[in-house]
Amino acid sequence: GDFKPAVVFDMGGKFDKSFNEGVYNGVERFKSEAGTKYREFEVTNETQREQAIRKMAQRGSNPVLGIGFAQGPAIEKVATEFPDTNFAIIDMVVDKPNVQSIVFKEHEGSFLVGVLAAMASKSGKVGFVGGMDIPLIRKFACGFAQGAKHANADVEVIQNMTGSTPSAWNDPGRGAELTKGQFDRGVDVVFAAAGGTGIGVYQAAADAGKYAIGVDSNQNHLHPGTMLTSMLKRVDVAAYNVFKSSSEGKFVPGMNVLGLAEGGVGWALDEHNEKLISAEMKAAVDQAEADIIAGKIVVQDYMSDNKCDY
Amino acid sequence: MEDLINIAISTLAGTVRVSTPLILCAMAGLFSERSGIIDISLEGKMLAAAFVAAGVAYVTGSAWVGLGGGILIAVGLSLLHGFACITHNGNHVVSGVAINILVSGLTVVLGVVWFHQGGQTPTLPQEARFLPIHFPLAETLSEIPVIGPFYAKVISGHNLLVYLAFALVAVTSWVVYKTRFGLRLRAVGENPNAVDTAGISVTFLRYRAVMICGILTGIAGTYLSVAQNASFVREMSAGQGYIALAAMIFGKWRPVPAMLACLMFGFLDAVSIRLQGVVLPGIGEVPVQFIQALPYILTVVLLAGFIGKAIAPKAIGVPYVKER
Amino acid sequence: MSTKVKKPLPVWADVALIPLINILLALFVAGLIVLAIGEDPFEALEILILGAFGYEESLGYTLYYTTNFIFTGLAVAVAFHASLFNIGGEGQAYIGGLGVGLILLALDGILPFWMLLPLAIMAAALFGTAWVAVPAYLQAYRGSHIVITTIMFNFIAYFLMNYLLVDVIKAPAQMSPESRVFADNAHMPFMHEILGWFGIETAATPLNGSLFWAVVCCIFVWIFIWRTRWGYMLRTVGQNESAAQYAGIDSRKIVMVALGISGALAGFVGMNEVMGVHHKVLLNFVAGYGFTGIAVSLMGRNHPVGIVLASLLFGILYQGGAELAFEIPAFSREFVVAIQGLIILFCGALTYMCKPWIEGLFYMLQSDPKPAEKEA
Amino acid sequence: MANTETLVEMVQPESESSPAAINLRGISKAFGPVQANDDVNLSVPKGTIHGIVGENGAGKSTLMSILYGFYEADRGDIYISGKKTKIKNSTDAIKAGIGMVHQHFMLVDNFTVLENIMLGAESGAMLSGSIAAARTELERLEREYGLFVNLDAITEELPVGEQQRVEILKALYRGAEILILDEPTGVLTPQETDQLFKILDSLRSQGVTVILITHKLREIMAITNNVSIMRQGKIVADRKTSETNREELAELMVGRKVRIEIDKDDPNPQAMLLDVDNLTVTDSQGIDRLDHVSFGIRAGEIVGIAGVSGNGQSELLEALSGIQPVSEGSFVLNGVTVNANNPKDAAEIRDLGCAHVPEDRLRLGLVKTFNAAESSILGYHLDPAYNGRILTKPDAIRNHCADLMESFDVRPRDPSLKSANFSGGNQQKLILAREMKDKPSVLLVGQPTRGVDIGAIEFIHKQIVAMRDEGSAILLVSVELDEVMSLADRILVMFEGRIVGEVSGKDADEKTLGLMMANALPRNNKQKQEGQA
Ligand SMILES: Nc1ncnc2c1ncn2[C@@H]1O[C@H](COP(=O)(O)OP(=O)(O)OP(=O)(O)O)[C@@H](O)[C@H]1O
Ligand SMILES: Nc1ncnc2c1ncn2[C@@H]1O[C@H](COP(=O)(O)OP(=O)(O)OP(=O)(O)O)[C@@H](O)[C@H]1O
Ligand SMILES: [Mg+2]
Ligand SMILES: [Mg+2]
Repeated sequence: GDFKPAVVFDMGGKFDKSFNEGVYNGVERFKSEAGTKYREFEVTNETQREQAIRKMAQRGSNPVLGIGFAQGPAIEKVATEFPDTNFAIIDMVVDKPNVQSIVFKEHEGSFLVGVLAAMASKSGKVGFVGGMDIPLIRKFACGFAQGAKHANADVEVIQNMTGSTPSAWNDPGRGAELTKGQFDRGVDVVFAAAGGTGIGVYQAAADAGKYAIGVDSNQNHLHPGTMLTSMLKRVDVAAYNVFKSSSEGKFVPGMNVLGLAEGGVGWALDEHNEKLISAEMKAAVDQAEADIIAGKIVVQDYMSDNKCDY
Repeated sequence: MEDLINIAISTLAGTVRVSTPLILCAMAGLFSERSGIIDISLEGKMLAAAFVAAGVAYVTGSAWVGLGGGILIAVGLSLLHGFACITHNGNHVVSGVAINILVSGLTVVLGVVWFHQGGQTPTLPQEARFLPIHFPLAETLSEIPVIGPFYAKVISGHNLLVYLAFALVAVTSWVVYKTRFGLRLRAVGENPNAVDTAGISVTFLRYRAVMICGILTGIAGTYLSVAQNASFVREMSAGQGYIALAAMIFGKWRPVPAMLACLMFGFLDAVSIRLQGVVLPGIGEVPVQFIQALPYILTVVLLAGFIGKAIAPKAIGVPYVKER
Repeated sequence: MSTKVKKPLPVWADVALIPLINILLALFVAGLIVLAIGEDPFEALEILILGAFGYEESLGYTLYYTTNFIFTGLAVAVAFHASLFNIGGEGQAYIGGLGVGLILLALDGILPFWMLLPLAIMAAALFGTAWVAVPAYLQAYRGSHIVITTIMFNFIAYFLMNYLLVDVIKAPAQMSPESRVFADNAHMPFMHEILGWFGIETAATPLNGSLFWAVVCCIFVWIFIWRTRWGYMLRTVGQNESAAQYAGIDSRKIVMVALGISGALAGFVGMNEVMGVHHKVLLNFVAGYGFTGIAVSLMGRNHPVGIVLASLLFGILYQGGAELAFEIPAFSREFVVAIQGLIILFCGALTYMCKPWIEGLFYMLQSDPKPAEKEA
Repeated sequence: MANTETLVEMVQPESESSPAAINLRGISKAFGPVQANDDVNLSVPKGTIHGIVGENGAGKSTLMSILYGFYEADRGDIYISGKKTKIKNSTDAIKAGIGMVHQHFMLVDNFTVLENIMLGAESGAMLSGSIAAARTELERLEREYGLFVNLDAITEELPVGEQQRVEILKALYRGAEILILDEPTGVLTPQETDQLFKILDSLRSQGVTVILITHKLREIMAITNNVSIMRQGKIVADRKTSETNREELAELMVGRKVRIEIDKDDPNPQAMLLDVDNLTVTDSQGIDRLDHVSFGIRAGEIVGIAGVSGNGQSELLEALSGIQPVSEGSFVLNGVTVNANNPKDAAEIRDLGCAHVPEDRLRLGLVKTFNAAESSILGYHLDPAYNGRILTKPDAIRNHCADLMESFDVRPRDPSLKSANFSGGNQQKLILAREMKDKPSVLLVGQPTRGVDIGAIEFIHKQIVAMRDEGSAILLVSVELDEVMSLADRILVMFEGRIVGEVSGKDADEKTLGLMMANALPRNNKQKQEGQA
C-alpha cells in the first residue's frame, strides 16, 4: 500500500530512557528529514498492544512498527489478518512474509563495554545494574560479564536487579542505592541497563567520582568525566531505516540481525569521554571487536539457551 | 572481618538514606490520620513535590527555592484533599486515589511540555542540590576502627534533608504530645464531638493538620529529586508513599515507633540490596526475587510476631456531620 | 408551621441526578484543561464517547475493562462490609491468574473445555483466597493491620510472579518471560465467538465469557451480603463488633470468610486476563485494576449495582481514553490518566459538593411545604 | 401557653429588675422532616434551677444543644441575661458563660480526665503550663463542690458516674454561669444523685443558673424552682415546682394519666434455673472485676442487683450472657454447667434459654446502621424462622419486627427505619421486645429504663413483672434504686465485684441499701443463708 508510517511504543513509553526512546528519536529524525508525519501510540496495558497495532493497520498505516518482544504475538496475529500491510518489530522475531524482524546482538555490545569496564577498574570489581529481571536484561549482563572476564580473567562482576514491576524502569532512587551498595563493595565501574533507573545510577557514580556506562543511546554527555562510555544499541537507526526503506518502497521482510558486524551495536567514543579511554583500552576493545566479527570470539547469548555459562 | 564491618556500615548508611523519605511521609501521614483524615495520597503528594521541586530548583538554580516549590504544591494537594474530605465529607480513600492518579499523569504531561525531556526534568547542577554535609573530623577520625567509619559514613556525610527528617521526628512527637495543638489534634481524631463542644473548630483544626501533612510530604518529594537524585523521573516515588503509610500504621500512629518502622524497612531494604547475588552454602545462589521480597516478608513476620493490635484513631475516615 | 422543613432528596435525585451532575462537573474541568493545551474539548468528548461505544469493537473493549473492574470492585466491597480495607486486590488478581495458568498448563491438552472451565474458576478463586489467607489470618487472630499486610503481599506477589515467569514457567526457547500458549480447548470463548454461534457477527475484541461470570458474581455478592445469614453476620461485625459479640458471632471467622471471598473475587481478574484474553501466563497483566477497584467500589457505594455502573464508567475512561490518545497526538496517555484522576475526584470524592445546591433547588421547587409529621 | 413576661414575673419573687439569665424566643429547629423544636419560648431567671421534662424525642436535647451552639436554630432568638446573643457554635456559648453536660457524654475516651477537662481551655500553647494550672484550679473546684475524680485516670476506664463528674468539672472549669444538664441522673446512684444535687444547690446559691433535663419527676420536685414540659417539640406548659406535683407533670408529659408505682403480687419461686457459684472474672490487668460471686435465681422470681455502677454488675451480666469468659468458678444454667473449661459463647447461652437485655443499648443491643427489622433479629439471626437453607426470609423478619413494635408500642412503627433514628427509649423497647419474645426461662436485664420516659417505664416494668409471673427467672441490674426496690423480690448489693449484702425486696429501704452500696454497713445477718433458701 501507500506509505503511511506508524509506530506502537511499548509499556515503557516513548520516553523510557531506553529502546522506546531510541525508536522515538529515530522516527522523529525521519519525520524532520522526510517531512512525513507518522501515527503513534503508547500502550498502557497488555491488551492494548494488539488493539493498537490492528487499529493502525485498519487505518491503512503502512508500515506498522512495533517495539519490544512483548508485541511479537500481537504483530504475528495482525500481520496474518492484514497480509498487504507491512510490519516491523524490534527485539523479537516474527516469521511472516510481511514482517521485518529486527533483533540486536546486545551481548556483543555489552561484551565490548565489559572489556572497557574491566580495564578501567582499579579495584578489579565491576558492577551491573539491571531494571526488571527479564531475559533481555540478563542478556546484557551476561555479555558484559564475558567482556570483563575476557579483559581480566579474575575481575569480579557484581550484578543487581532493581525490581519486579515496571516501576523498576523508573526508580532512580533505588538505582542510586544499588550503585552505592556496589561501590561500598569495591566496585568502581558500573554498567546500567535499566531505563530511567539508570539516571540514578549515573548520578550516583558522578557523585562518588566513579565510572558509569550508559546504554542504548549515547549517554556520555550526561556526566562528562564519569561516564566511561555507552553501550550503543542503534534502535534509532533501525527504526529510521524501516521508515526510510519503506518510503522508498524498499521494505524487506524477514530477519534482520544487527550485531557488531552490521554496526547495530557498539560503544560510544566522543569528546565527553575521550580522555577516559586510554590508547591501550581502545586497542584492546578494537581487537575484541575485530575478533567477534571474525568469529574468533563467540559471545554467549543468554537468550539462546537461558544460560550464562561462559 | 574488615570488609564485613565495611559492609555493615555501608548498610547502615544506606538504611539512613532509604529511610529518609519514608520517615518524612510517615510523619506527614501521622498528622493527617491523627486528625481523622485518612491519607493514601502521600504517594501522589510526594511525587508532585519531587516534580515541582526539581523543576523550580533547575529554573532558579536554588535547592531552597525548589524545596519551597515542592512544599507549596504538596500543601496545595493537601488542601484539595481537605476540601474533598473535610469540607464536603467526601470519601477519604477515593480522594487519595484520585490525587495519586491525577499527579502521576500530570507530572509527566507538564514535564514534557515544560522541559522536553520526556517527563524528566533537566539534571540539576550540584549547586542546585542538597549535597552531603561532612562533619568536622570525619576524615581524621575515620582511621579509628568501627567508630571512625561509622561516624564518617552513618552519622556524617548525608545531605541536610536527612538530618531535617530525623529532627522532624522529634518535633512531631513534641508537637503531638506536648503542645495544645497536639492535644486537640489527638482529640479530634478520636472524638470530634468532644472537640466541637469544647469550642474548637473541627474543620479548621483538620485543615491545619492536613497542611502540615502537605509540608512534610513536600520535603520528602524534594528529597527524592533534589537531594537523593539530581532530577525528576516519572513515577520516581515508586510506591514509597504506601510503604510509609504501612510504617506509620506499624508504629501505631506514634512518631517514634513509626520512625523505627521506617528505619527497619530501610534497613531490610539496604540489606536485601547487598544480599543480591550472594551464594548461600548448600542452597547455591538465592533467586534475586526472593532477596528483593525479603523486606516485605520480614515486615509481615515482625508485624505478626511482635506488634500487637494496631488501633486507629476512632474517628478516622468518618466525616464529621452533626445532623446525622 | 415552619417553612424551613427540608424534604430529603428523592431517591432518584440521590442515585442518578447527583452522580450525573458530578460527571458533568468533572468533564467541565477536564474540558478547561483540554482547552488549555489548545484542543477542542467537544471533539475530545466526542472521541471519548464514540471511542467507548461508537463501534462494536470499542464497545467490546469497554466491556472487557468493565469486567475486570467489576471483579476488583466487588472484592473491595465485600471486605468493606466487614469494615476491612483489602488493598491487596492487585496481588490477589495476579496470583489468581497464576492459578488459572497452572491448571490450564497442566490439563489443557487432556480435559475438554467444559471440565477445564470450572477447574479454572476454582483455581482463580482458590489462589486469590490463598493469597489473602495469611493477611486475613493475621488480621483475625493477631490483629496485624490488614492494610499493611496486603500492601506487603502485593509486593511479594510481584516478586513471586517475576521469579516464576522468568525462571520456572517460561517456555524454553522463547525470549519473553511468558508461559506457552494454552491449547485452544483451554481458551475462554470470546464474546464475538459466542455471538457467532447464534449467527451474530461482531468484531473481534478481548471481551469474553468472563463477563457473564462477573454478572453472576454481582448477583452472588448482593444475595450473600443482604440475603443470607452469613452476610448479616458479616455486616454486623463490620458495623459494630461488640454487638456481634453480644449476638454470639465469631468475628474472627467472619473476617476470614469476608477476606477469603474478597480474594477469590479479585482472583477472577486472573481468569479474565489469562484464560480469556492472553491464553498464557505473562508479566503484570493486572496493570493496576486491583487498585482502581478501590475507587470503583467506593464510588459504587459498595453495592453491586453501583459497582457495575462505576466499572462501566472506568471501562469508558480506559477504552475511550486510549482512543483519545490514539486519535489526538497532543493527548499523551499520561494526559488521559490525569483526566481519569479528575473524574474520580469529582465523581468519587466530591460527590456531595453539589448536594446542598440540589437540595436547595428542590426545596425551592417544593410548593407549600407540609408540616413534618413527628415521631415518638 | 403562658406568655413569657408573666412567667418571668411569676418566677421572680426577689429582684424584679434583673433580667432572665436565659430567654429563648421562638426557637425552631428541623432535622430533615422532623420538627425537633417548634417555636419554643423559654425564660429562666438567674440563680434558679429550671427543670425540663418530656417524652423521648420531645426535643429537649435539641433545644439545649441549640442553646449551647451545638446545633444552629432555624429561627428564633437567644437572650442571655437580657442581651440578645448570637450563638453560632459552642465557642460563642462558652463565651456567653454557658456550660453543658450532654446526654451522650462528649469525652475523648483514651484521654486522661485532666486532658479532657483542659481540652479547649488550655492556658497556653505548651501543655506543661496548662497542666499545672489546671491541676491546682481543679483541686480547688473538687474541694469546693466535693466533686472528686482521679485526674490522671483514663476516662474510658471510669464508671459512667465519674465520667459525668468529669463533664461537670469541664463546665465549671470554663467558669460557666449557666449550666445545662441533659439527663444527668440517668446513670447515677442515689448517693451520687444526692451528691450531684448538693453540688447544684451550692451552684445555685452562688448565682449559677441551672437547666436540668430529666425523666425522673421525683428529682424535679426535689431540686428545681420551675419546670417546663415539652411535647412534640413544643413547650406545652410551665409550672412553678412548688405549685405542681408528679401526677400532674406526668399527665402533662404523656398526655394521659400514668401510674407511678407498680403493684405486683408476691413471688412463688420454683425450680432453680440459674445457679451461680463463686463466679470470677479477671480482666487483662489481672484484677478480679467479679470476685467469687455466688447466688441463685429460681423460676418465678426477680433478683435485683443494686450497686454503684462499676462495681462488677456489667461483668456479671457479660459473664452470664457469654460475652466475657469465666475465669474461675461456674454457673449452672438450666442444668448446664458453664465454667472456664466449658465456656459458652453468647449464641450457645441463648440456645440454653437465657436472653439478655444489655446495659448499653447502642454499644451492644443493636446496630445503629441496621434498620429496625435487622436489629430485631440480632442474636436470633440463625433462627430457622428467619432463614431458609441459604436465603434469609425478609418478610418473616419484617413481620417479626412489626409484631415486636406492636407488642411493645415502639414508635415510629416502621421496621425499615434506621435503628439510630429511634429515640433511646424506643430503641430500648425494641430490644426488650426482642429478648422477651420467646419467653426465655432466664432473663438478664441491665438498666432496662435508662433514659426512658415515665410513660415507657411504666410499660416496661409491667412487662418484666408479667414475665416473672409466667415463671421466668429474672436477673435485674439497675442503678435506679427505686426501680430495683419496686421490681426485685430479692436484692443483692454489689461492691467492688463482691456481693456485700442481700435484702428482700419488701423490707428494703433506700437508706440501708445506699449504705450497703457504699459498703459502709457492717455485714448484717441478712445475707447468704436465705440466698439459697
Ligand atoms: N442529630 C439528629 N439528626 C436528626 N434528627 C434529630 C437529631 N437529633 C434529634 N433529632 C430529632 O429531633 C427530635 C427531638 O430529639 P431530642 O434529642 O431533642 O429528643 P429528646 O427530648 O432529647 O428525647 P430524649 O428524652 O430521648 O432525650 C427527635 O425526635 C429526632 O427526630
Ligand atoms: N440519625 C438520626 N436521625 C434522625 N433522628 C435521630 C438520629 N439520631 C437520633 N435521633 C433522634 O434524636 C432523638 C433523641 O435521640 P437520642 O439518641 O438522644 O435519644 P435519647 O435521648 O437517648 O432517647 P432516650 O431519652 O429515650 O434515651 C430521638 O428521638 C431520635 O429519634
Ligand atoms: Mg435527649
Ligand atoms: Mg434520652
